[in-house]
Amino acid sequence: MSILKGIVGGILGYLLGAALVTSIRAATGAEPWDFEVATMGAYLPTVVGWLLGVGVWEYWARPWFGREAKPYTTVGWRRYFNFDTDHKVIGIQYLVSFLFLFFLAGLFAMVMRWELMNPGRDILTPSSYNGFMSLHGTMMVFVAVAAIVGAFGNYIVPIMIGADDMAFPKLNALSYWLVPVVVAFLTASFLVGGYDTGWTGYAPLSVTTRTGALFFNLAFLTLGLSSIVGAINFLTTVHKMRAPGMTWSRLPIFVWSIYVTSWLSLIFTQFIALAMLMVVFARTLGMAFFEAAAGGDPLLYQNVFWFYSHPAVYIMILPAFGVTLEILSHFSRKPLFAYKWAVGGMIGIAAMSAFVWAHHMFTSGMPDVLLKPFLASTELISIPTGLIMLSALGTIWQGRLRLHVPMLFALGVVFNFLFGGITGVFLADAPLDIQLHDTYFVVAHFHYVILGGGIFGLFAAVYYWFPKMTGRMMNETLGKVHFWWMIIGFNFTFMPMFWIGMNGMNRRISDYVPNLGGTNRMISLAGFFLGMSFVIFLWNYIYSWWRGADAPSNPWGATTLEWMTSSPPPLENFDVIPEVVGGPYTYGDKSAKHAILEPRL
Amino acid sequence: MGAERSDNRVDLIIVAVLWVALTGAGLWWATVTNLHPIGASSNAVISDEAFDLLLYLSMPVTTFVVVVLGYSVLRFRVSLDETEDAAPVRSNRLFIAMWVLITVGLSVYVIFNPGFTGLDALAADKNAEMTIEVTASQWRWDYRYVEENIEFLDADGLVLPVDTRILFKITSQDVIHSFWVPAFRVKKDAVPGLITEVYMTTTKLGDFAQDDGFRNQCAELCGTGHTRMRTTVTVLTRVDFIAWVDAQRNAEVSG
Amino acid sequence: MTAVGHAAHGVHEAPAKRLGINRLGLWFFILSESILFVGLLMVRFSLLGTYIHEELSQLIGLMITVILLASSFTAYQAERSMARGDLGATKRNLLITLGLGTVFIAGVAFEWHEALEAFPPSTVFGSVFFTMTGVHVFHVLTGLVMLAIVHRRVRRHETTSTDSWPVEASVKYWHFVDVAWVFFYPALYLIS
Amino acid sequence: MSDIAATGEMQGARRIGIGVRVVLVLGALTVIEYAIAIAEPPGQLPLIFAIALAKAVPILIYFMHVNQIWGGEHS
Repeated sequence: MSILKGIVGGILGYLLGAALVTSIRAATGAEPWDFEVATMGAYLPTVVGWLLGVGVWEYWARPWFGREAKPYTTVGWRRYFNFDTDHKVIGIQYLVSFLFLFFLAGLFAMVMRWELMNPGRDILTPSSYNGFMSLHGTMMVFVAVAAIVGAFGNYIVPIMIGADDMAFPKLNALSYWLVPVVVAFLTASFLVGGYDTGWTGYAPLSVTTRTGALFFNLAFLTLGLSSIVGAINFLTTVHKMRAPGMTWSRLPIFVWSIYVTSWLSLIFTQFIALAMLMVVFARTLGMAFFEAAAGGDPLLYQNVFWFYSHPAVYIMILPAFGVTLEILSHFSRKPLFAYKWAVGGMIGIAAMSAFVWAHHMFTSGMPDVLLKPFLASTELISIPTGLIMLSALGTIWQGRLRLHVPMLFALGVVFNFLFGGITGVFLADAPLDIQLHDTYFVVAHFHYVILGGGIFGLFAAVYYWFPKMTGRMMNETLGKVHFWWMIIGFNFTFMPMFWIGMNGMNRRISDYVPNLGGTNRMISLAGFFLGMSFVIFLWNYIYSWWRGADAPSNPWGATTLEWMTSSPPPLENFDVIPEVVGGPYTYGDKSAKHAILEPRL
Repeated sequence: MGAERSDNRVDLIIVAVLWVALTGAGLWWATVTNLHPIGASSNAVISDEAFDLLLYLSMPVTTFVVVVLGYSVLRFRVSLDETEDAAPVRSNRLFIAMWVLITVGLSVYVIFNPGFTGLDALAADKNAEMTIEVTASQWRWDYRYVEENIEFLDADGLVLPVDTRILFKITSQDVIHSFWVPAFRVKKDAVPGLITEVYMTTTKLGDFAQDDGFRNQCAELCGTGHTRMRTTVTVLTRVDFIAWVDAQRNAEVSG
Repeated sequence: MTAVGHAAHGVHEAPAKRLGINRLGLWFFILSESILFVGLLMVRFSLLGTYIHEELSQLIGLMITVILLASSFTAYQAERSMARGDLGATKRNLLITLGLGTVFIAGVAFEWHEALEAFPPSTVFGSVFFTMTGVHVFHVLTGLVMLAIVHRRVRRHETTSTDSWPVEASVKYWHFVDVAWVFFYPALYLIS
Repeated sequence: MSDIAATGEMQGARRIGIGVRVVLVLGALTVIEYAIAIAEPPGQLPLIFAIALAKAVPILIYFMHVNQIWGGEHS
């Protein structure tokens, strides 16, 4: 019901904003109606209208105007379709929304691989290929940026630190309810003919190309807003909501990863907002930021864009590292190896990520004197990244490994990321990057990092925390089939891409030289194979949620706080406030305890 | 405890042996396999050597992780309902120190070689015998041979003499494109309002029919026609090239 | 740290703890927003160096700067009156702040009107000028909306001196908008 | 709520409150800033931004109570 009100609010907002802009244009003597200008002017009213309608007004804003806020009366499954401030509801809202987006974007990848199966044109025009490619990239980037943080950061972090909710539950709901706006704008871009700029949306192309690009820019802007609001919430939560005794050195590594990621979001997301604003203004108001003829700088966009988007890569991968290390420790039944080095590695990655952005621009025509510094900083970032690997390997060495499904996925992250990371060293080498830049070598590299690392991490987290979130177990056998199917499909799809990239296949093309046909067909078939693995997952996920075996409160025998409460946890998470008395990984030491949960006076 | 110790030693020895063996096999594979497509310029040598060096350096790192990962999974796995814990080893100074030293050493080393050495080598010789102005636009390539004073608009091919130092001056008329010839390992963006420069020396004869690395392909997404924005590249002997230039001039005069 | 009793969902903490949480969150928000302004400054210097269009009105620039600084003072006075429990003075100071903020926006609007002729958005200086002032004015507007809501609440005694967070928050935000202008003013008007 | 009193700004009955002092300093710095812009001395750019920083600091400290972040908060 509230969604319906939100839609009405959004439409009213749009009409109001568009009418305002149009009448201003009429008053100044310009051609009154311009779709893009009207949409730009209506952006804010639309978003505000949607948010007010969907629940901000009823549950939140009424007291500002001296009225009573509506109480949360919705119960059962309807809560998930309602403006709800419970972090556990919001976590599940995030998870389901982004899994949906992931599968949609995955379907687009299947369409692209179909087209690329043979040289020449098969099913898509070059223009529609660009459309699918751009949407696939954009959606997947959004998934990678927000899925783990949104779903498990929200659901698990407060429980892990012994809090009863996030620091700002209403803001938390707000940051989730911006996500449907993102999806709506992406859908709108599709309806007006798509856009052909890729997820990077380089100006000046994004300024001159079709209307769809405007919606892409607004969607990215909205996601940025959502990330920033979320980051403020996570940072405040970790600083202020920790249970008594939960010192910084007792934080589970997953909490650390979300904390560090949130710093990155807080600082750098403003740059994507800026980049998107500049493009929107260039499109609608004719601003000259990127127009060389008027004295603007076409490279400005890339600098601002990558100043966000390189740190964003770490926003995507750090939570997956956190999940991986967390799981490796619990399923090796061994404390996390070199905990402080792993935390230091995460902080190091975050700190250094501000100084590497121009390695995306080695061939861009930026001044030659900048090549060496950016080459150096980029190679150096492999040192803190290596510390994560160190911790992972040290943890499993001499452990007692129980290869449950989450553990398999965590090991998969280590294996896949190894190749993603190593090939990053190749790409950071500027003399070599000249050849490899914008080829499938890069495509393979970032799929190894983001799909092989980030999304494998997402699935590890889904399998690991599913019992906690739903109170039901997932089917172990189907999970194992899914894992092996997915990792085999994944490696057969993306490993050959390194080779075709080196051999002259560039990115974002719908056709290629005939000589690469054989390998491309093999990649496509492996890609379809990879795609099918998710059918098993979906079945397992839906069926287990519906009919799975009941989950005990601690099915894995893990030691962190979220396993010390029921599955799923009650409202406010704990019946008594836990008191933390030791580190999070107390394996191998019978006398050690992480937390005490006793009723206190 | 004593038993665990000796176990550890056996594990370490097995891992070390596997690591050396796998690294050896990997290095052998890397030396006998040619991963590179045809390279027909001085820049190609620098680029390919950088790749090979990085491949050799990364081989022991990769195999180390794979061996430790694989060995741990096979050797240390227990049944799923096992609940006993492992020995709580939280740290190992020697291992951490070695790891940090080696990763720092390797990272710093690759900055200088092949990084800085490669960049210096690419920028070493700025005396071009020939200048070609490349202009990109949606979706075509225009070439102007400065010394020869001939111009090809919406060209269907780029023709070059062999063993010649060439300077490409690249620009764009609308959006950002990228001048890329795979066989030359040359890629530079064509940016409106900016002239970007690339120096390279042709080293091999060849043409698109013989090897598709001889093509000038746009490498930066530039809109609908991006995929098709390519022309062939032909490298002729110097004599043939002069004859070709004369033929073009005559054609221009008669046309 | 004392154990905090569980009240209804959404009302978790002792007021003092809640205040600390709110403050930290607001500071994180301010930090994040300030990065947007830093980014705009970076864009400005990277595109224009120290160039300033000669038709930019120094007089208006100085006037709106002084007005905004003065409004920060009255906002401060409002917060102080609130702490003393003097609701009358609080309302008065909030009202003056609102007035000064409105004058600031009027000043920018007048300047925009002039600027449209001298350096329209289709020039690089115009792009930078309109975007910087536009983003800033947007923040001023949101600040005014917040202050107006708070003023109404104080007037209706819905915000009291024992729960003055709404006043504190809106005033802090208002100061932040002022600080942003402290850097924008020289970057837009004074260097060259 | 007495956090402002507790930060020491209202100690005693000062004739000129801290707020007035801050705003006077801000005004003076603005005048200096403007004068520098007209005089255009060498090193003008860093000088002007140093003054901008000098304006921002008192606002942050005395108006926004930035020290609350580092535990200077009172209840």
